[in-house]
Parts: sequence; structure tokens; C-alpha cells
Amino acid sequence: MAIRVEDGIALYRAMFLIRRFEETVAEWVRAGLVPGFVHLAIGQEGAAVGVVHALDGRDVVFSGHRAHGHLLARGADPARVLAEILGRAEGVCRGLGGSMHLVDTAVGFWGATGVVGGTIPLALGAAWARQATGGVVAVFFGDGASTTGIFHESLNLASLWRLPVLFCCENNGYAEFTARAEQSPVAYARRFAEVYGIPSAGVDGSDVEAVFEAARAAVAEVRAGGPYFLEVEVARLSGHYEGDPQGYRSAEEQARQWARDPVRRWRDALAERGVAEEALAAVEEEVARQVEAAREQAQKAPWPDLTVLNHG
Amino acid sequence: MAIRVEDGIALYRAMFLIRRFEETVAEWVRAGLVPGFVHLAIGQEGAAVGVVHALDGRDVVFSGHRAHGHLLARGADPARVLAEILGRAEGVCRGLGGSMHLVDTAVGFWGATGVVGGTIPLALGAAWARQATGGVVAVFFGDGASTTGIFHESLNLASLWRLPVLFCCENNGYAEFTARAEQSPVAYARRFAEVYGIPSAGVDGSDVEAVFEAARAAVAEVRAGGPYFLEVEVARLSGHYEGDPQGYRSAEEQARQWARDPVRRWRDALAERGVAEEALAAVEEEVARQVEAAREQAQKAPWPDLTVLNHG
Amino acid sequence: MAEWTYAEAIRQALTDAMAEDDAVLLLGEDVALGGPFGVTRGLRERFGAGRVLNTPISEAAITGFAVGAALAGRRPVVEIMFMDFITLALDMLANQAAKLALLSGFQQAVPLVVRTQAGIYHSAGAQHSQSLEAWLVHVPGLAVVAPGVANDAYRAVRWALRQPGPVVVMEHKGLYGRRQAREALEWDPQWRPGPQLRRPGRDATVVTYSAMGETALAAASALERDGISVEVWDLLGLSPLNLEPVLESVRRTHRVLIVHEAVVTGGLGAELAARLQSEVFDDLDAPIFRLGGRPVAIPFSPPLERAVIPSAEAVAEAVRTVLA
Amino acid sequence: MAEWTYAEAIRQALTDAMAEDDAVLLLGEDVALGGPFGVTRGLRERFGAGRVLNTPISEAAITGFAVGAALAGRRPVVEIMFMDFITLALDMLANQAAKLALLSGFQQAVPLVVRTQAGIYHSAGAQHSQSLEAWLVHVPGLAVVAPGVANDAYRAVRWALRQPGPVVVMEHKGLYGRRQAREALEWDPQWRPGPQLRRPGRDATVVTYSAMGETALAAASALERDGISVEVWDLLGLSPLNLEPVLESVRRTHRVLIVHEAVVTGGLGAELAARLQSEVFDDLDAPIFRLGGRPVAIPFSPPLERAVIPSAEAVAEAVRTVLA
Ligand SMILES: Cc1ncc(C[n+]2csc(CCOP(=O)(O)OP(=O)(O)O)c2C)c(N)n1
Ligand SMILES: Cc1ncc(C[n+]2csc(CCOP(=O)(O)OP(=O)(O)O)c2C)c(N)n1
Ligand SMILES: [Mg+2]
Ligand SMILES: [Mg+2]
Repeated sequence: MAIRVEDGIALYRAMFLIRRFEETVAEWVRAGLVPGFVHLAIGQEGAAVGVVHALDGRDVVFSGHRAHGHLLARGADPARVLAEILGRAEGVCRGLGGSMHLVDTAVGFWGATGVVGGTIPLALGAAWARQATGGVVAVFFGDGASTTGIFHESLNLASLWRLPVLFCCENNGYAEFTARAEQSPVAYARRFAEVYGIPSAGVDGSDVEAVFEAARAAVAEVRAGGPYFLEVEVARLSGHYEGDPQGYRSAEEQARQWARDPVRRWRDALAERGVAEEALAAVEEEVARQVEAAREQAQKAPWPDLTVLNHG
Repeated sequence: MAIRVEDGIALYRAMFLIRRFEETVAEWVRAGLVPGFVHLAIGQEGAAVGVVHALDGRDVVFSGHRAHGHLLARGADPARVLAEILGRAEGVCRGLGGSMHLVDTAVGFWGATGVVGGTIPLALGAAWARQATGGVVAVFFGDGASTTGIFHESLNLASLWRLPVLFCCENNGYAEFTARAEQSPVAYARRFAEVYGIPSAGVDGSDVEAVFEAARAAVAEVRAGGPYFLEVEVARLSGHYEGDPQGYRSAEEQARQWARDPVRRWRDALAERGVAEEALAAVEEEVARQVEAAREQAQKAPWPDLTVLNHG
Repeated sequence: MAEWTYAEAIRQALTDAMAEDDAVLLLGEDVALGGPFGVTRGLRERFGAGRVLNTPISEAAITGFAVGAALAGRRPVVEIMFMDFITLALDMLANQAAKLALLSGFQQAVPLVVRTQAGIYHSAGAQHSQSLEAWLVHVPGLAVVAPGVANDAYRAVRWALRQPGPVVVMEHKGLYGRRQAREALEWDPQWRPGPQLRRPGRDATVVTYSAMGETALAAASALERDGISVEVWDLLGLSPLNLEPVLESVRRTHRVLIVHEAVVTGGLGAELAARLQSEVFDDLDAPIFRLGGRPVAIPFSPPLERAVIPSAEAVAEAVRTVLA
Repeated sequence: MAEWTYAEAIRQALTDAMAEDDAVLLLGEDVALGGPFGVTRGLRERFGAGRVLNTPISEAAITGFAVGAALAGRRPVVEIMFMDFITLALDMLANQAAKLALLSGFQQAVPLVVRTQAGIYHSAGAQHSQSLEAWLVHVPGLAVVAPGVANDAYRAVRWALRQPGPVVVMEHKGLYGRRQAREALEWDPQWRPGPQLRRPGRDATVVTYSAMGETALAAASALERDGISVEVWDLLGLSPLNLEPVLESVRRTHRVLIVHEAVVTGGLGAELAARLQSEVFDDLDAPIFRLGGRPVAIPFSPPLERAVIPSAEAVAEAVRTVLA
């Protein structure tokens, strides 16, 4: 076993938390409780957890519109993230941001954005400014972001100035309802990094251990100086947004994708490696309790008062 | 000799015309007669002439801020181009555009722009719309344009939709006062095309024959379907804009660059290949007379009347 | 009489224009699948992939592509999925599309239509809810229309597709599902997107557009119960701006309230107020009042989101202020 | 007393701020070489390549980079070489820089300064001459200053570098060479970029800013010869807009002319007119008059270029209209 059992269980716990959290959000969306557009990380937990667990307290994370998993992996309080998604005063952003604009600086999560590609250059500037700390700035984005101009301008700048940025592309093969092949002839976004001499790797996002190993190697390279591009190939097991009828892909394809479920796969791997069923069940129960408590807390949380707008 | 003597002389005539034209503009800039920012093509004539002479009447050309040469190579009336640069009513754009915004649809020159990279996507749309004509759309831009987002978005789209676009990068190693190496770790812009599977070539812009051959091959590929990226490595023998004191590069470097003068080199090559000195001198004299006549006509041309603004 | 929704009206206008004129094409992210609000649903099936182009997430390049296609004589309709992302296409719109006719000495024309949707609706958040029409109105060479009801939406799109230069059609996400009795579909080439009288009145003139038309009408109904009679005008065309009928109204009522969803400062209401005071200075009995979005990034939380744009109550209160 | 130019004043402000505060850095295309107008000349030599960063032609990425550096506690000054290219940075400015403080529930701040230069000068052409301040003023969370003279330029830059949020400093290319007697350099933390009285007067109030201040003063001098006394106010701060002293002036003169170079429609003058009529309605003896750029792409040809923005003669004539 490449990683220690405790670490493996920690990865599982973190992934299971994201899964449970997202299932809660999905349930609430169906019940009409969640305002706005909600993009879930179901199927992409391996990327979030594998990468974020390779970072430490010096490091900073940015993300895009599908950010819940990244923030939870970073250690944010699920109750406050849920509260934010509901628009409550106890939310990490006091209800001002919502699902697409999560920030929790206390856990080194500096921001998500609803504009595809929008945080990529921010990560560069933050990385430049924090060079003396030895910290890495990781920025998550989807494969769709690789067709935006800002992505390319940012790769050039990161390479030119050798910035300590970890580019994390979660390639799920879709941008909204349109498959990658209809958006770009370049299947893998890491090809663009290669042109700039940015070291890169691709890894299967359904294998959290592989992601974790790849991310550790990537982070080590970034700390040694200069950017790195890690492309995690993931399966988007939910729709683009929660509620997406997904008429553009067949039921068979959706079913096939479930074979790439990172949570289930890692559970099986741990079991195979001798972790007792009871230990896994205990983790699941604990997470379930945590999410249950978070649900209650978030739903009870008050709406923000209008005066919050005057803060600035 | 790879190309026929008549063709070789035609290339020389076209290059010499641009040179004489640009020298006129430079002289007028020094005399304070030219309004606005003026970017000369001195040293880059081989690119303009070599590429444009590989096009025909079906084809369309776009350019950027350094566009005089492209428009002249396309066959525009030098008097009307000079008049435009002076802001006169007889100018190709009635004095409304100026040096950075030249258009002459009669010769298939659909526009230049002062915003670096700004015409690249226009070329794509024009190419798409004109597919049935068998025409190629060529778009000229500098190496600096390869650091703009719009350049990258456009490459993706051109490749994805297999558009009949000839990307012509005139790589002169500078964007304004800053050398390429300080702007990008990628020395050659054609590297970006390669990622998209866009066929590409680099060619020495000081050898107009080589440019012409490369462009002919490129145009043939585009007519057969899909984009092509031709990078012409040129020497910018003038400053970024006319009047630029060029404190950022040494006198030696500037002198060295003159060894790459495409006009002188092609003259020498023709002489070496047996073209009589008198024949070359005759071309030069004829061009000189043409430019002299254009100067007079342009300087005598009236200023536009304010009513021209109401046309739209 | 049959009803149709605002979204259906836009779809029908696109359908009719595409059927009539081969030069019309659509492009944008997911337009082949209808986009996030289903507006273009079915058009790819009907007109084919050669005229309904799904694009990558490249707002600048697809707008520039559309400019180039327009230069070549096509009539592209490019969809910018949320008006907030017009930021990314603004160089192409303001520096290229809007300027090329003049810069070319009128050798060229750019008959381009940009469809986009604006406005607050169900907590789409700060980067998916803005109304940025004031930016566009400030760009010479761009026309802007902002239909508030289905029939106008149909006509506005048809009109946009006949213009010689670029037009932005600003839709409102909150209106897509709104129904209206469907008027006759004949396209009248004389039609212009001028101010529409939504409700006649005596005591004050309310000038508005897009989704705020409904809010203004709700306020007018409420005020009627107190014997206050308000005239409501829906501008429809934002640039160029034909204010003639509104001026006539003000000459009768002597009092004006301007309402829009966009932030007040630098909003279109400023232009309206500036023109009105200049044109009917002597007829005004009270300062022109502007009501609009609060000067903050649009907050996510539903109660806050509702609070940053004018409510019917706020409109009614503002009318009372104007009448005081 | 020594004189300095507007460009020197800006350079001095940047120098002083960089010397005082290690967090301040400059970035932009060719800033290491001074840029096209030499404003930042010498700063790379003095402060090193680690604080004066030459960038590629990537307006969006460098602005986004500056936002990220600001989030990390730096005070970046990013130069957008021509205001016309702010189109390319607007997503970063409007959707990121201006919104992050609020969106983060005020966990974050973006102390970013954007320097850019606007305006018509010697036929720079349609894509290098625009005055686009109206767009920025409409974005909540962005501050905008537009100095008209050297001493104000110094203070405005120093002020911008002390703000908690993003500030755009709009310079004017035609002013860089203008000289003014140099005032004492002490930085006063109480200073705010409010309206500056450029010339007291009795008969009408002219409100302007940036390079039009000079035009207005020239008009005022010409009018004086005819016994017409005009008060000229230079706004300096465009957002937030403190109009108190201007209102007082209007309460005395009862007549207002607004002058700017930007296109009239949707320009800042609209906002000024709307506010003034609302605040001093009863004091106005005539409609507020707006004078500004013609609604066309800025033509290249020198006589046309001069004709599309207000001349001193046009300002004088407008004053006479306001007084009629
Ligand atoms: C600039 C911009 N254009 C369009 C959109 C609408 N949009 C939201 S998510 C999305 C697809 C993004 O795809 P990808 O980057 O692959 O991320 P994924 O959703 O697959 O995780 C699009 C087009 C947007 N948010 N921003
Ligand atoms: C978007 C944009 N940013 C900055 C400028 C200012 N500018 C004009 S030319 C130029 C350099 C262009 O370099 P390159 O593309 O290599 O063309 P070259 O001048 O070398 O022919 C720059 C930065 C501009 N015109 N447009
Ligand atoms: Mg994706
Ligand atoms: Mg160059």
C-alpha cells in the first residue's frame, strides 16, 4: 500500500463528507430550498481531496463555479458552507456570495467565481505576493476554462515569471451540456502547459490515491520553484447544475460513468487492503452525523440583515 | 532559380514600393506632417510581399497596427493610402481611420486595428462566411499578439471548425520596446498552433522568395481545408513607432539587423541570378516616380468635411 | 387569442428570421441545446449545425467571429449567456463592431445582433445578475433594445435583424416565462422600438423598461386605490432613445419617476433625467426622481437580493415623493 | 516656486509611495521603460525589477494578477496603456476587483490601483482616444479619479494608494506635458479628491474634469471680455462623487453647464445633471446644459478630431445658451 492506512482513511472521510454534503444540497435543490445555480462535485471528490490533501497551511486555494468540494476538503465548517449555499447570515460569506462565490480565508480558501476562468490570474498574483512564505497557490478550474483567453494569458505569465502556482484542471469532458470534442480539438488541457515548458501530469480522478501522489509530486515541484499543471480526469456523475435533465447524454453513458465513482472505488480499495468494514462504516456514520448536524444548523440559521451591505 | 524572373522582379517592385512609401512616411513624421501613431514596416517587407503575393482575388486580408505594407502589397493606390495616413478626404477611409485603421475592400483588404490581436477573430468569421468562394482569409499580427487571450481563443475556434484562415505571425522579436524573451518563454508563436493540430511553418522573412514559397504551400493547404499558421521571422529595422529613440537596443544590434534587410537581399539575389543592374534601377526609378506622384497627390488632397461623420 | 411566453416570442422571431433569410445564423455556448433558459431550443434541429453553432467558452472570439461574418454579409446572432460576461466581449463590441463602419469610411457595415440576458432572478448571484445597459448606450454605433413583454420581444428581435449596424438585445431572465396574448405576427418594416404606453395616467409619469415595467404597473395599481393615477411608459428602445411620447406625457403630468434595475449611479436613468429636464424644464413641477439598484455588488441571499432592486412598494413610495 | 509637469507629478507620487511602502508595485506593458509617455521612467532603475514588472500584452491577466496580489496584501498599480483597452480588463475590474470585498462577506479587500490614460490628443485614432469613465462610475465598489492638473495628479495617486478598495486613476494624454507651480508635497491623510474651484464666478457654474478644465477656463476668459462671469469647477473625484461645493455654487449662479470629452449620451454628465436637478431644483433658472463628445467613433483626421469634442468657443456658446 503506497500510503498509510490512516491517511487512506482520512482521504476516504474527506471524500465521503463531500459526497454526503452534495447529496444534501441535491436533496434541498429538489425540495426548492436552495437559491441560485448549484454545481455539484459528485464524482469529482477524488480530485478535490487528492489535491487539497497534498497542500498544507501555508498554501492557498482558488476555485471556480464547482467549488463546494474544494472548500470542504480544505477544512471549512460544513455547517457554514451549507448556510452560505442557503444564503444565511452564518454562511462563510454571510450569505452574500452563495454557491458560486465561496471564500473562507481562515482555511486558506481565497475564492471561487461564477465567471469561467476568472480566478486563474488571481492565483498568479497571490502566488507572486506570497513567494517568500514558501506557499503554493492551487487553482481549480474545469476543462471548459481552457478555451478562455484568460487561461492562456495566465499560463504564459506563470511560466514567464516562474510563479509557484499549481494549476488543477478537473477535466470532466463537458462544459455545461456540450462535450469536450465539440469545444476543442485538444482533448487534454495539459497540452497547453507543455508549450510553455510548465511541467505537467494527467491522473485518473477516480483513483484518489493516484491523485494524491501526483499532487504531492506536483506540490514539491512548485515549492522548488515555478508552476505545475495537474490535469485530473474525472467523471461528472451529476448534471452540469443540479436539476439538469441531461438530455444530451444517454442513460447508459451516465451509468457507465458510475464505474468511475472515486468514493466507492476507494472504499473498495481500502477494504481490499484490509481495512475492516466496521472501520469504514464508523467513518461513514461519523460523517453522516456531522452532515446531519450541519444541515440542522444551516437550516436554523437566520437570514442576513440588510445592514450587512453597508460594511464596505 | 526557383521562381521566374518576372515574378522575382514583381516581388522586388512590391517590396521597394513599400520601402519607399515607408521612407516617405518617416520623412513626413520627422517633419511633423503626420498625425497619430505610425508603425512602419521597414525590414518587414519580405513578409508582406511574400505572403500577399501568394494570395489571389478571392482572398481577403486583415492586419494589425503595422499594416501599410500589407495594404500596399495587396495593390491599394499608394496615393490614397498616404492620404489616409495624413487624414485627408481622399484617403482610403476618407481620413476617418488613419494609419492604424486602414481598410480598402476594393483590393480585398478588410481591416487593420490598433488593438493588438483585435482582427484575429474577425478573420475567422469572414473565413467561415466565405467558405463557398474558395477564398482564404489571411490575418497578419505580430509576435506580441501571441500573448493576448483573443489569439488563443481564435486558434482553438479555427482548428475546431477547420476554417480557411492563414495566420501570419510577423515575429520581429519585439513588442514595443520589450524583447520577446521578456514577454513569453515561447520564442515562436507557431508552437501554439501545433497544439491544435494546425499545420505550421517558420520562414526567414529576410528571404522573400522563401516566404513566397512557404506562403504558396500554406495557401494551398488552406484552400484544401482548414487553417495554417505561417510564422515569418523578420527584423524590425525601424523603431516600434516612427520617432522611437530605441534606447532599449544597442546601435550594434540595430546595425546587425540591417544585414537582414529583405529589400537589399532580394536585389542582390536577383543581380546574382543575372538580372541586369539597369533592369533593377528601372524598377526603382519607376517606383520612385510612383511614390513621388503619390506624395504630391496626397499632400494636395483636401481635409475631410465634417459632414462625412453623418454618413452612418 | 393564443398566448405565448417571452422566451417563445424570441424563439419565434429567430425562427421566422432564419426561415426568411439564409444569412441569419446563431452562435453561442450551448445554443444548440437551447441554452440555460431554453430560448433557442429546437433551432439546431430545424436549421442545422451549419446555422446554429455551439461554441466554446470564448466570449471574445465568438463575438469577433460574428463581426467578421457580418463584414462578409451574414447576419449573425451571437448569444452572450449572461450579460455579466459582456465584459469579455466588450472589446469586440465597442472597439470593433461599433466602430468599423465609420473607421472604414463607410466601406463596411456590421449587421450583428447580440442577444444576452440580464437582471436579478432567483439568486443567480453577483456575476450572473447585472443590468449593464448603461455601458452599451454610451457606445456610439451600438443600438440597444430591452423588451419588457413577449410581443415586443418578437418585434425587437425581428427589428434588430434588419438593422445595418450592431444591435444588442437585452432580455431579462425573470421574464422568459411571462405570458402575453399573442399579437398578429406580420412584420411591419415601419416599426421602431420606441416607448410603449403600458398604462395611461394623470398625476405622474413613470419611465421604465425591461422587467421593471411589471413592478411599475403593480405600483400603479396599488396607487390607484389611493386615487393616484400614474402613467407608465416602457422605453423598449434604449439606444437610440426616442423620448417624444414620454415628453408629451410629462407635459401633461409635470412629474417624473424613472425606474430601472441597474445601479442608479451612471445608469440609464441619469441620461433620461438629464434629457427630460433639458427638454421639458418649464413643465416640471418637481425634481425628476430616479429609483434603481443599490450601489453594491448584487448579494446572493434572497431577502438581500430582493432588497437591492426597486419593489412595487418602493416605486409607489417614490411616486408619492414626486407628488409631494 | 518650482514647476512640474503632470507626468512628473504622477511619477513623483509613485516614487514617494514606493519609497514609503514596500507593498507598492507597478506592472504593465513597458512600464520598466517608462511607457509610451515616459510616466514611469526611472522607477525600474530605482526600485528594481522585483517591484516594477514589465508585462506581456495581456490586459486581462495582468489586471487579474494585480487583484490576486492585492488580496495578498500588496498594493499593485497596474497600468492599462490606453483607456480604450480597459475593455479587455473590465471583467477583472468589474466582476472581480470591485465585487470581492462584498462577495467574501468582507473577509477580503482589493487595494488595487489602475492607472490609465484617456482622451483625444494628436490623432491617436478611434481605439486610442476614448474617455470611458462612465462605465467605471457605474460599477459599485470601484473608485475613479481624473486629475486635471499636476498637483491634483500627485495627490490623487497618493490617495488612491491608501484606499481599501480598487481605484482607477484616469489620466489624460494631452495633459502629461502641462506645467504647474509645484505645491508642497506633504501628504495629508485628510485629503479627499473632491471638486476644485478653478475660477470663481457669478453668472453660471461650469462643471468639468480632466483636460476639459483648461477648455472651460479658456472659455471663461473669453466670456469675461463680454462681462460674463463664469465659475469653473473641476470635479477631480468622479466616484464617489461629492457635489456639495458644486451645489453651493449653483445655488448662487442658478445656471449650469456640464462639459466633458466623453460622448454625451450615457456620459458622466448625465449623472451630474440628474443629481443637480434633483438637489437644487428650485434654484435652477434654466435647464442644465450638457456639452460633450459627439456620438461617433473618434475620427482620425485632425480637423475632424478637433470637431468632435468641445472647443473653448463651443463652451462659451453653451454658456450663452444657458444664460439666455
Ligand atoms: C465566462 C463564462 N462564460 C460562460 C459561463 C456559463 N458556464 C457556467 S459553467 C460553464 C461550463 C464550464 O465548464 P468547465 O470549465 O469544464 O467546468 P465544469 O462545469 O465541467 O466543472 C459555462 C459555459 C460562465 N459561467 N462564464
Ligand atoms: C491590446 C493592446 N495592448 C497594448 C497595445 C499597445 N501596443 C501597440 S503595438 C504593441 C506591441 C505589439 O507587438 P507585436 O504584436 O509583436 O507587433 P509589432 O509592433 O512588433 O509589429 C503594443 C503593446 C495595443 N495596441 N493593444
Ligand atoms: Mg468540464
Ligand atoms: Mg513584434
